[in-house]
Amino acid sequence: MSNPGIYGLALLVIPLGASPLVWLLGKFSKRLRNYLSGIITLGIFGLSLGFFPYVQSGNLEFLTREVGDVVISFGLGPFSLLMVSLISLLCFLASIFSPSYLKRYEGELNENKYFGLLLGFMGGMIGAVIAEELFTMFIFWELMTLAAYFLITFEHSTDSIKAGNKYFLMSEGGALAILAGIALLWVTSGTTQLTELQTTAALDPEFSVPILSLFLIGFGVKAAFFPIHSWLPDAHPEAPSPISALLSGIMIKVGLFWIIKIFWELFSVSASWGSTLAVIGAFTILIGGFLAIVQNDIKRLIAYSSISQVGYIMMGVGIGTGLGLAGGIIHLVNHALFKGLLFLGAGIVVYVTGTRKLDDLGGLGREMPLVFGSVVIGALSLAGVPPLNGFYSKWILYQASIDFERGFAPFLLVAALFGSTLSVIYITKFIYSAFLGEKSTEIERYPGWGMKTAVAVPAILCLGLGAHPRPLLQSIRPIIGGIPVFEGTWAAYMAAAFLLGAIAVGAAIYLLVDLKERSTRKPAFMGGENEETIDTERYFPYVDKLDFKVYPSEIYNSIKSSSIVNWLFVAEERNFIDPYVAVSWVGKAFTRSLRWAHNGLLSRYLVWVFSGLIVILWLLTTQ
Amino acid sequence: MLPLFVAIPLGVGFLLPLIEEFRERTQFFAVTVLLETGLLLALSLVKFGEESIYRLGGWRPPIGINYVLDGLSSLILVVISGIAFVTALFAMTYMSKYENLGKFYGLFSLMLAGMYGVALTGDVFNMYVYLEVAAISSYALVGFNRGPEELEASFKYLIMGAVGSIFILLGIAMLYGSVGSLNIADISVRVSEVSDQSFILLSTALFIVGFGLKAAFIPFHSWLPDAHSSAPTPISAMLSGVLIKVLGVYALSRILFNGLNLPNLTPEILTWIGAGSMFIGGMIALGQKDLKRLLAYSSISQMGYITLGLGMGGIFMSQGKPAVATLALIGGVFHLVNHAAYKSLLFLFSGGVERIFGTRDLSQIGGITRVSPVSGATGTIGTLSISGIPPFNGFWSKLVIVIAAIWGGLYPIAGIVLFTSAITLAYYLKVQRELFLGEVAGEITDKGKISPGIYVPLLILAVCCIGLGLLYLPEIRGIVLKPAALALQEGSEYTKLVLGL
Amino acid sequence: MLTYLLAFILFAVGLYSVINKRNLIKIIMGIIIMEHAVNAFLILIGYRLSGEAPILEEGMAISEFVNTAMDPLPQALVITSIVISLGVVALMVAIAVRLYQHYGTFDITEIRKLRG
Amino acid sequence: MTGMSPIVKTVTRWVSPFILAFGIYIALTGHLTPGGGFPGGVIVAGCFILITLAYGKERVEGIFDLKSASVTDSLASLSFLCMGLLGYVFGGGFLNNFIQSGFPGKAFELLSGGNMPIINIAIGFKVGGSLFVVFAYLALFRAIEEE
Repeated sequence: MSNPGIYGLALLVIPLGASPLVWLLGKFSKRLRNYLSGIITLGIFGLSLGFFPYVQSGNLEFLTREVGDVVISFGLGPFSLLMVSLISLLCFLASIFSPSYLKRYEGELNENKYFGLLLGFMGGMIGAVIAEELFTMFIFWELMTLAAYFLITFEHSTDSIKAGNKYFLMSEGGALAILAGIALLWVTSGTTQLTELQTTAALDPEFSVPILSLFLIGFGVKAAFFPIHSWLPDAHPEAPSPISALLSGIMIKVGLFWIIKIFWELFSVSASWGSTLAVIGAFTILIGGFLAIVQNDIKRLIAYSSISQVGYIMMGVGIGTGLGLAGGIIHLVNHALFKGLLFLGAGIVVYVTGTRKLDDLGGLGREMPLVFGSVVIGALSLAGVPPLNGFYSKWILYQASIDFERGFAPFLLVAALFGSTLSVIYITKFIYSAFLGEKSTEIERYPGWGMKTAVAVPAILCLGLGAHPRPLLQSIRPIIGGIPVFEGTWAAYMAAAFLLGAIAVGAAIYLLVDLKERSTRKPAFMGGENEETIDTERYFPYVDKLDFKVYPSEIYNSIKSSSIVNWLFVAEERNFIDPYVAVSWVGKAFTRSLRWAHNGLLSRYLVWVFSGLIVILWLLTTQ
Repeated sequence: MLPLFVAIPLGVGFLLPLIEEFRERTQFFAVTVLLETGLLLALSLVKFGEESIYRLGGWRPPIGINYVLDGLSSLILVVISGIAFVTALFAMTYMSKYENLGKFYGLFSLMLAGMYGVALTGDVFNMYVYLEVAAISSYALVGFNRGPEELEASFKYLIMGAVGSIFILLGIAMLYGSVGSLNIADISVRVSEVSDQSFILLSTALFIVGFGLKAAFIPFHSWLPDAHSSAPTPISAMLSGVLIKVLGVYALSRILFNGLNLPNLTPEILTWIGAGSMFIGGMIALGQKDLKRLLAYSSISQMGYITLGLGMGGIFMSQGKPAVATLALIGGVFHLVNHAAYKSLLFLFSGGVERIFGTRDLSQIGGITRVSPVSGATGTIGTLSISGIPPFNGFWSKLVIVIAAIWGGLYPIAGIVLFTSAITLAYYLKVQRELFLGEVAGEITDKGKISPGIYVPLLILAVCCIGLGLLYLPEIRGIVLKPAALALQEGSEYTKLVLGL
Repeated sequence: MLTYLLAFILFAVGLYSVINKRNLIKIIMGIIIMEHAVNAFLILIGYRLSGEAPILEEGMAISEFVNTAMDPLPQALVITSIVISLGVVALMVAIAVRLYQHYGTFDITEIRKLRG
Repeated sequence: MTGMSPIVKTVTRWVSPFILAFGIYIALTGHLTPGGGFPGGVIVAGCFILITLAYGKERVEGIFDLKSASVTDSLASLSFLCMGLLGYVFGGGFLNNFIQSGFPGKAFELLSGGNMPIINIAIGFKVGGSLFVVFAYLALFRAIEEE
């Protein structure tokens, strides 16, 4: 590849071009359509891997066209390449997962549209990442938003349309903030090209606060940090599961990507901005975690968990030291992997049983060992259990917050640690009630190979990147300018060896000492609360119908009712902390009063006309 | 060539009722009007980009009436002809069940003649006459169905329109009294020599209110939702698509920019009226249940964008920032073209919806994408365009307006524009929720009636909605939109063209 | 000036009728009065004290005509505007009659199906 | 509508020819004296309206019914347009005076206005026809109500 730039454009053009092709092709052959979308996504993934050597030394610009005052520019940097490979990997997983998942709808919906939109979504995301000019980025950003909207509302159910509308409206509000920010930046700095902004133009100090806050809000809506997260827990559960994996796995990361890019790569912002981000991140960790605990809907639980994990990334990014950025970016990659995995796993659960309610689920682990194993790996990775990749990034983040020389740094550390605890709590709930315990729902169908592959691949990657993080560290080196220095020691290989050894020893004891014989299977027993203490009448009035029921929610209900955090749950459930609901309430009241004013009385309308005339006359003559 | 734009529709408009007196030939009328609009479209495309002046009756401009073709009016001609052509195509199938079609098409042609006249004429009083021709035809067309609601809407429209016309006439009288000329170019020369400016200011205010009534600015808008939702669908598309623009915004800006040279504070007033219309129209649209009424309120909101763009252009002109002024004016004109395309699309689409479900009440219907994929897709394109989602055309014009506002330092205006854009999206998402997506609801009266005659016009306009985004490209913008903006900005060029100075 | 005031008062009377009256016919009459007030105003603009009608008579020199005749243009405008108002009023009356057939009343406050 | 009292009928019978003639005169000499197509047409229409009021509409229908009035209306406007277009074809411009291109025409002579008298006649027919149509339609409403 003497001129790799030409091939770089293929990353964008192929998915966008394939989108209508796949849409049309599906009318003739479904099989061909499925294969084609799999091949294209995999091909893009391979292509993006092939680019890694080229971006190690610096950015790779492959298209800049200036047409009058309109500039179109694309390029690849180490960070955007990382994002592209993540996008294409997850899209690949989604596209091999989807064909069997869509059987759920039994041909009721237009599957061709689904695949076309999937590729369009991918193209939009890749475009939004590799654009080197902000207006160009905006177009692809909107393409991404639009495709995601149609994918979220794909099921055409009332709930999904509502969730999709909320998502679209909030995203569009964010996008308008971005647009205002870009326009302001263009007017004050004279350019919107990233390379020029990076090298020559500094941020106009007078406008830095409005521009940066507009960008923060705009990209923040996509990134879904507190308090502008409220679309996420609605939209994720309602979307088809592979789409949830994409939304949570990478779409929100595109928002984070631009926050990182603008706040650190383009303008090295002041420390106060970093502190703001870090504090927002810390709050997001805690609130997302608390809210995830009390959910009864698998996908909603994972969605809140996404918010919490976004908090980690924000925190790392806000700390802003080499270590913090590294932690943030590595966590971004890791979260994409394990959250994609978890959503696909949840998708399998939904596919298999037809329900999302944790209360109705149970005992799936024995039916689907491979899926169970993969999901457990993802869950442990999320909880930050060594030697999986989630631990690795969280470890770096702890280090970064210890090193952070600010008064509130201990708070960050505590939030991160506590958030990790929360993640253990909620993810155990998920694993436990869905896969362990007694089987409580009929299994409608079994997952196909595509689904299994789609969860197995990220599980292997989670394990691999946790035990062998060097490639990942290598790839982020050019982003943050060198491998971060650790103060504490964490030797991944050693630790992995020890931990695996310990597990082996434990297994040996289990088998040799014949614990298997002596162990008894007890009813659900979690968090120190006994079966006897559970108020079954209150939470499970139908308990006597099932002679044995999993009660994992009990501990969570205790948490929920504890007064310290109770207000949070109440506020979230009643939408007190939802800016969307607040704005729409005010808007509705205003609209109602305006409609009341238009009461069909001609003389009233004429009075408006004449008063308008008088006001205009007054304005014109008084100067 | 220029008088043909008025003469052809005028001739057709008189001919069709005459023929109807002897024989009812529905299809013949429809085809005639289609041919007429097609011919006019071809003519306006041929004439596009030309700058010329036509002296009616051979009299020299300050004395006689003259027709002017410059960047702005040639663009307006294309918009009128294009929308009229598509509407005529739609009406051919849609209106075929109605009676008295000779009168319908006759009035339609007369309305066209009036609009062309307004777009072309260079004389204030002649503009008033053409405006009345178009307006009277539209009053009659709104009440064409002769149901109680149609007549009520028509009557209210008529009274308010008559009040507006009286204001315009009074404004013309005062202008003539103080300036002593009716020719727009001549006025612009003489107006600065007038010592007492009070009458000119008075007439400016009257013009703003009078044309503002036709253009449905807040607070002169209240006839519009009634009239536009009650009119037969092709007429709604014409009214919202071009009539309010030509009779309102175009005529007003022609007089204010080219004639009166923007008396003090006029651009500010226009800008704030635009911002208010935009915001309040959008807010009321949010609460509507009737699809056509929602579209009508959204027209008020979108007219606000156009006015805002033009008003901002005026502000920047007076501040001595010609580059930003050009951009703002381009934004206004661009939005005018775009709005013509997608609002006619949406109104014609609402006609299709009414055909399918037999009602326009959003709460009773749903799932049109499954019933009729073509109308669903075109309607979706329309809603996305008007909400300003890229890559559809509405986005580009809003982008230009926002950039101009920020560039010129009018940050609150930019904020209102962006916020209104979100409101627009909100009410069109409501339409999406109720109408496009979701289960099929409501009684499907006659699905078979979604024939090519209904959806081909929708497809044409949908293609326009996507294609017009290309106007943003600098080369095309330079050919199409910039002359139109400069026609408003460079008043002296207009004077030179007309008076030959 | 007094004559301008007269036109203004006439206009105000029409305005009062349009805004304050409930009867459709009275509203229409208000519109007519307003239109005529404007027409009167237009005529007054072309008025010249002790001027003559702008008709060229036999034996009259062009310069004399220009110096003595009133401005004929407003009169031409007025006749056009009268034609227009004739059309508008005819339409108004027709619609008012139709409305009466549907609603059984001329009271505009009861003809309010369209609102909101 | 059977008509009014004999006094009205008689006066109408005496006066209406003169009114008609006066209207035609006004329309014909529009290019010389004040007046023209519009006032002439109004007067002509007024004559017919007077007859309708005095004798009832059955009497007028023999001469000038609704249909022929609207046909007159349309034809007159078309012929006006034709004059404009003829000017376009022969005179070099829309509404150009193609019959008499010199300016000014000879004052105080009937046949001096070029195409102006023709246009005035067209306008006269147009206005007369349409005014009568308006009147007849409104009378029709009245008739419907009375039934």
